[in-house]
Amino acid sequence: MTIITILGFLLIIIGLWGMLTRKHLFRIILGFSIIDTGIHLVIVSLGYIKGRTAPIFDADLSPIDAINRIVDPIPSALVLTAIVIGLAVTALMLVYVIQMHRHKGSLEISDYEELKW
Amino acid sequence: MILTIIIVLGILMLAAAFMALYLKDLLSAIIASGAISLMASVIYIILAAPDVAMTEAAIGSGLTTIVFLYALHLVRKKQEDKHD
Amino acid sequence: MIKRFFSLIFVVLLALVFLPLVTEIKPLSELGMTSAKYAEDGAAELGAANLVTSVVVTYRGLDTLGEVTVLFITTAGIGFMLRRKTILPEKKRRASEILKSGTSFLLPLIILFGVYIFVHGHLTPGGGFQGGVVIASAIVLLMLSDINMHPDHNILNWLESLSGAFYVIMGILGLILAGGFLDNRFLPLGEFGKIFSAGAIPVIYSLIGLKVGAELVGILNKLGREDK
Amino acid sequence: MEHGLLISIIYAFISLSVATIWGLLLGGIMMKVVARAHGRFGPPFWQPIIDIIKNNARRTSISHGIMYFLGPVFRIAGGMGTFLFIPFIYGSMVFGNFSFAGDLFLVMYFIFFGQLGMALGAGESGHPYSAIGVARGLSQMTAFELPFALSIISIVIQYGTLNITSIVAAQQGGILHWTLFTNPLATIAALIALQGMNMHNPFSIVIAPQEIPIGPPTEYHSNFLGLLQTNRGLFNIAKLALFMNLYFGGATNLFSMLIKTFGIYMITVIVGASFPRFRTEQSIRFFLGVPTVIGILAVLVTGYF
Amino acid sequence: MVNPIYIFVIALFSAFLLPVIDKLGRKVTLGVFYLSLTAIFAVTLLWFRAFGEGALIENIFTAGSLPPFSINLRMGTIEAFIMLFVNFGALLGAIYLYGKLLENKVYALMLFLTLIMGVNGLIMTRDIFNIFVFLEITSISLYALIGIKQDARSLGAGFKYIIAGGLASAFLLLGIIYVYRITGNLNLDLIISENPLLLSKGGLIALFLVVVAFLIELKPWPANGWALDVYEAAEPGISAMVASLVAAGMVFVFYKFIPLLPHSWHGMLILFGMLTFVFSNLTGLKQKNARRLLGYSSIAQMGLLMAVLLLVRRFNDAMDIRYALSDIAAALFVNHFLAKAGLFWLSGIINKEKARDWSFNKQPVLVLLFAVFIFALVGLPPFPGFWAKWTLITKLAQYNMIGWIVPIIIGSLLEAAYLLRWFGATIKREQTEQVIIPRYKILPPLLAAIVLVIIFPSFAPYMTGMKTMFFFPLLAAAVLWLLDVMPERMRGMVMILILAAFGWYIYPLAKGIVLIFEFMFIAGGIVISLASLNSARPKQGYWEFLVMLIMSLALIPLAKSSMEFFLAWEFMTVSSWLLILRGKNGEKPALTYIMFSLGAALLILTAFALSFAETGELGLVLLSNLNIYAIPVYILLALGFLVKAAAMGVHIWLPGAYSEAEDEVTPIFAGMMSKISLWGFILLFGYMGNKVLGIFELPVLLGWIGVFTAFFGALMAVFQEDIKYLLAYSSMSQLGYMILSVSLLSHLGWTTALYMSVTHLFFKGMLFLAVAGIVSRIGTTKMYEMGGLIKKMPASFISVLIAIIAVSGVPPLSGFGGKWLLYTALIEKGWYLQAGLSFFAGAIAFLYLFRLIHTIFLGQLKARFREVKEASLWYIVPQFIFVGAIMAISMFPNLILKPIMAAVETQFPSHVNWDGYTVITALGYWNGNAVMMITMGVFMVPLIWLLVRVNMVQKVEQFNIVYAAERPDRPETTHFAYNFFAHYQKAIGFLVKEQITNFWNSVSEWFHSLSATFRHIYTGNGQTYALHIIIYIVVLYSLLGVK
Repeated sequence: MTIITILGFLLIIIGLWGMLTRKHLFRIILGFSIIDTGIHLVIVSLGYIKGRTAPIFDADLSPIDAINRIVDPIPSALVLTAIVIGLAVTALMLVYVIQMHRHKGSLEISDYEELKW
Repeated sequence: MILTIIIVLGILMLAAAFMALYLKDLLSAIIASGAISLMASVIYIILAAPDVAMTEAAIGSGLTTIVFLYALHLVRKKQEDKHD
Repeated sequence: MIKRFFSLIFVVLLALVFLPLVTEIKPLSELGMTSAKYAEDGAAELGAANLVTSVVVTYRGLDTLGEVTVLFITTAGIGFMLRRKTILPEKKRRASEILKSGTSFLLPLIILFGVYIFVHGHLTPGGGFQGGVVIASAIVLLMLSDINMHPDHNILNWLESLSGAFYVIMGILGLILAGGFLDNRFLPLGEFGKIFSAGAIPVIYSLIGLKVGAELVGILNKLGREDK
Repeated sequence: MEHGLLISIIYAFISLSVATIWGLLLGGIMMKVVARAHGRFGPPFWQPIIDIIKNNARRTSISHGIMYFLGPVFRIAGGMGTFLFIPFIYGSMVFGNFSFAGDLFLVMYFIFFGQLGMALGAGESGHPYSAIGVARGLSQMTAFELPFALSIISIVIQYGTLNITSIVAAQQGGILHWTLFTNPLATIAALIALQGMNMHNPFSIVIAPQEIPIGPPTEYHSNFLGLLQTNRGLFNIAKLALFMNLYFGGATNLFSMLIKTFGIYMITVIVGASFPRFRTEQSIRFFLGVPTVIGILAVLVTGYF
Repeated sequence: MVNPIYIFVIALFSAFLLPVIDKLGRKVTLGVFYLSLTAIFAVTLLWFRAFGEGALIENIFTAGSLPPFSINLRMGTIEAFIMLFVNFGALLGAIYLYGKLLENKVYALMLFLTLIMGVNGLIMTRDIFNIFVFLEITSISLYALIGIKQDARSLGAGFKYIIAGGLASAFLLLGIIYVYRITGNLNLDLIISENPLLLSKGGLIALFLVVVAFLIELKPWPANGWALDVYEAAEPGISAMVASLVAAGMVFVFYKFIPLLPHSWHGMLILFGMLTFVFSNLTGLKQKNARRLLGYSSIAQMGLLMAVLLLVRRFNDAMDIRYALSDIAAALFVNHFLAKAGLFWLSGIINKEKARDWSFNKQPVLVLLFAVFIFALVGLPPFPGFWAKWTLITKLAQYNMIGWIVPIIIGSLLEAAYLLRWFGATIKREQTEQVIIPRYKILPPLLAAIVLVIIFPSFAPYMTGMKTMFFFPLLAAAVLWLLDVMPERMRGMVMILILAAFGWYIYPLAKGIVLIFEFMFIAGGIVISLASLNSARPKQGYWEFLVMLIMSLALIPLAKSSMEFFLAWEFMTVSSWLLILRGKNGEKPALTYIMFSLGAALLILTAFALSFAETGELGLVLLSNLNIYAIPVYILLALGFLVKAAAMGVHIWLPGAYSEAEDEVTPIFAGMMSKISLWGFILLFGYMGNKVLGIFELPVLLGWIGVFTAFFGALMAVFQEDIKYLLAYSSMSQLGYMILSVSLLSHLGWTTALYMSVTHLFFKGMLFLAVAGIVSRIGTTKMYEMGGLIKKMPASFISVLIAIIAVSGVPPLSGFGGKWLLYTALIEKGWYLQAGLSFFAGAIAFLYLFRLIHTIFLGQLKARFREVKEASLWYIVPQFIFVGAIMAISMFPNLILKPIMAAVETQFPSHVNWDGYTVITALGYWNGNAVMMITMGVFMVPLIWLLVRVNMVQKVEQFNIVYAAERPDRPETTHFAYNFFAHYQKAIGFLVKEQITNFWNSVSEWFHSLSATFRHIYTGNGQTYALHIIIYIVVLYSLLGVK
């Protein structure tokens, strides 16, 4: 349904806004994870067809008439990978923040500006 | 019926998103972001994508929050050593 | 201050960029070209009940291989970045009573549930990743409850490396014996809906489950140690 | 060359001696006129000849080096060469000189030959005044060469040839055919340039008789000075002959040559006598101002109308 | 053939097992690591060889089903070519990082392997989501690898990189999912075939998101602050990988998406690419940090490569895309790949933060490597970059996209500026401490340089079909470089032998005017380089550059095609620039020289490109039948040659270049190199004759420029205190005469030009050789410090005397011939005012010539030069060869006039006739022989007169002068030399008050300030960079007019 796609895009916008304006490093990473969740929502919502069930064959869903009874499996397959990649990136960013904090002792993005021009 | 659940969940998620960004205390901000993932996995159930729901629940709300908390712990630990 | 103002303007403009995506594209009415084919003869070809799993493991097997590599790199990266000599945390206050007894009761259940998920990956929703994460959360619960208990480092390593290596071997077997790299048909498809069906999918998925579980425990283990 | 080599050398020798004597006499007359202008009698008009004889009769002389020794040789060679390349008297065998070897440009550039030699010799002497004199002389020379070159160019455009004899031929037949009348602008520019060439008063800073002892030739004496003085006479006549041929219709016989050269020389002498002395930069600025404009006008007039 | 999947298998298999193998010790792990990298490289090599033998494109399927339903990889010629370099670079990078990999934990090895796998995957996969996964693998392993160097700067840079990378992949993911939603499948080839589906509103936006994600990964100009920080702060080995491997992967992925892009977008994307190229190079001007400078350069090259990939799409309507693409983009890619990786490795070895602290001129290996990489990047001849720029500009002109040539020229000039400035400064800086080079660290740059040099033959011949003769300069230089072990003088002899053999080789090829130029270059070159044999001190690189210069000069007149001309021209520019750089404080003049020369070279290149556009071939002879582009080509070529001839206005490089170069080299510059511009004009007028622009004819304009150059050159020479500056301005003024006479376009005019150029070679060669001799004895080039040397150095005096008589044009000697021909030609043509001004310039020439000879030889001898000896024979002999030549020409002018007149006859009908020795023209006549005889005669008479009484002459020593009866004590007070023409300065000194130099300085100042303003957009804050990315996306979206 499009309502969920809209919800997804709103989450992306909020995450982006948080990432662009909040100074604290943790908040930036939180913004990132919100963007990721938003994107995953959009992806899955695009695969959904009204009034259809999950693409898993069992007793009452035989493979023969599956074509007009199941939801699109590919988006959920892609999202699986996307979620784990999202986790990977978030974990790495957190480690970077830990190391930066260990070296510079500050958690403000504006303190890491010695590389410029 | 489903539509009302979705709308309610949607509003909750947006609220949680704002809380995650603007709450003073970091710990509760992280919890808020975990909540967003939880509600998102409920929506995935509605969208007939059980695999994704499980993954989102496990990784999104579970693991990401744990990693965040550990990171917070490590950073807090360092700050206390410095102050005292 | 003006940076905040600029951010506001351009985030709104970006939203406008996304607007047509939402308005122009109507919700899906029937399956696309590829998913229609998957729906028709996905089950027949690969014999897996869970269509998503068959897509994830075989049809788009290279993605999942990439996916596992991503997780593998993250563990390596975190281990690499936090490579300071870390000391074991000194005795802090012992875990609360409830946690300890709860863990002793819940632990086997969670592990059993995790194993169930990735063994039945091709039949019921869930699979390697979800199963691995559940097992990892079980181990974390154990670590929290019993502070001085730490998963032995090289068991994790061996587990991780071997499962990764076997996964690649599975791929090569698919290439040599069956149609292409990561093809699951080099093992008999077995009876549809049963545990030993869908060729190599369950084997691959359990290998992934073990690997993901080991990796996530590794990540949490490295994060958990305080450094000097 | 119609007649043999030996004969032409003898002829050249004759015309050279005539020119030198006449040049020296002109120098003496000039000294007489200036003296009269200053209200005194001045030396006899053959005084330059006496000087030369006196200088050459000296028993001792010193030399600062080879170039110093060769300076006067260059100088007199320049004078003689310039003279020999100009047909002295139109139509006469004896005074035809060697004008077959080169045309107007050769003569113009041969003037530099003498200047260069003199400069080198003076430089070798090591005397600072001679070097300063040379610097002044060369600067002035470049300045007055510009109007002179422009007038020469306008004449070449007018007569369409560089051959001096044909230019003189074109001016025969009455006074009105002289370049003075057919191309007055060029003649005026040339005459102003002549004032600089002869280093008469407004532009006499180079030798600067009163100020420092006689500019470049400061260190010269005895027979070196003798050579220089003979050259002053000869070189003077060479220039006058050139001007006579180009602007005043050349000379068909010896007598008209004497009158014309005397007349031209007297213009510069009279102008010189009544002027104070310019500093070098003033003279440079002067030459690059009005005379050059006249020269350019002359070229434009003859060239494009 | 080996299935390319094994690349992934090897990489992953060893990556997974490395932690376990590490238990057996790090040496074993490293063994496995290098083994797997070599295996990957071997697989790619096999494939490349197969494609070499004509194998067809291979599609590799996975998961046993056909593409849309499974992921497929493709292995084509282009993929194999790029993967060959990626894996070769990976192997070298791994060797370079050996030290780091040894001491760090095993994770670094695994990360490196996955990085390589990611890049290979990016290149091969045809599935869009798979591209996203491999992109993530590459980026995440890079994020981690940047963490090798644990300090605040590299962590900050890494974090900014993750933010930007994360944003880019977020947009990519969104784009991919919407492309899938619209086209129904994820396979790139199928999507390309069903393109119309994407043209709907939503489809375009989805495509836009995907493309903009790749653009951000390609580090576009305004939004690439994060990339610069990574290049600056990360470990050099890793930055090398980022700059070469990862960039290669990203560019190729962008190339894969180009067929999808609607044509309306191409223009805008090319513009953005060009903007990145120009502005990154512009900001590079102000860079102090070495690696950040390299970062700017690699971003610029990526921008150019992206623009070229799009431009090349438009070329292909006429030609097979393979040909068009393969030589431009491939050459640019290879050039950038190897050079940039090499430079980053070098920066790792030298390990100095500031570009100013780089100094290693005592270590030839490092110097050579640095030179190879910088020259490749700047696009100088023997390297692929040169061919790429040449083909690119010619193709651009051919498809009349002339507008795009301008940014390419500006960008490459800016890049040349800061790279060559850096090179010059590094080479000239005295080396203080030895740079320790670990064995494994020097190997990768060495291999990269070797491949860079070897690879060019594979591009050159089949593209241009040139005669191999045009590579002789390089060959000769290499031969001489190899003979480094021989003593200096021996190498000098060998060089002269090579020159003679080369001269003999090209003799049959040259006819008419070309023969005269060949005579000047080869004969002049041999005689002048005799003087360089004087000292036995080792001269690093001297002979190589000298032989390269002379041979390239000799080759230019022989060039038949514009390609050959331009190649020889560039060889000449490079070798002359290097010779200037060798001068004691030659750094600054060398930079001005190279900037002007490269500017001129690019003007000429554009002109040839336009002519190629109209005629379709490269032949020089076709210049004559141009009509559409006739005027622009004419003007561009004329401008290029004017800059080379140091005409008024573009002359500021000349004095510095001639005087700072070594004394033995300046005669070659003044005597021969300046004549090449004369040959250019002869070529130009010969083929294109007279062109009219608006109201005035171009040759007349050139004539005026020539006259003004002559006049101002002479005027500036008068006020110089340094001999070499004086002679430099003098040769500039002489060249002005030649330009004037060649632009007369008449038989007499050209004869004058050629006559003057030959005689100018003789006397200018003599003058500079004499000066070299004097300076080698005296040590200073300041004229007022000398004086009275006639007594000590008589031979030099004689040759200088003969020279100044010849230069000033005083009759007996050959100079007068030149002046006479000039004036007759000018007046015949009707250029009267030019004649007047050139006469005035000739007179001024007299001033500085006398000043030269007076201040050095005449006047008072200084005390410290009392026991100075005559200049060494090596200097005197060539001078007296020239003296002999001048005397011969003065005695028998038709020795040289006849051949010149015959040669010029081919171009213009001659109406000059001969009568024995007299040259008779319509205007006047001149009999050189007779003039000489008469002058000799006239000179002998007074000489005999003086010699008769010579015994009475008594020689006196120095201070015996008429000095108001006192004895001057010190020579300094009585030697009048300083500010010799003070009054001249007061009179018309205002004419030469440095206006032109100030103008050019303000131009360079303007560029620097512009660069300073533009670099301030990189504030260093990670969030601002993220904002820049969002702004970039929104702006690109609106500009592309995605409807």
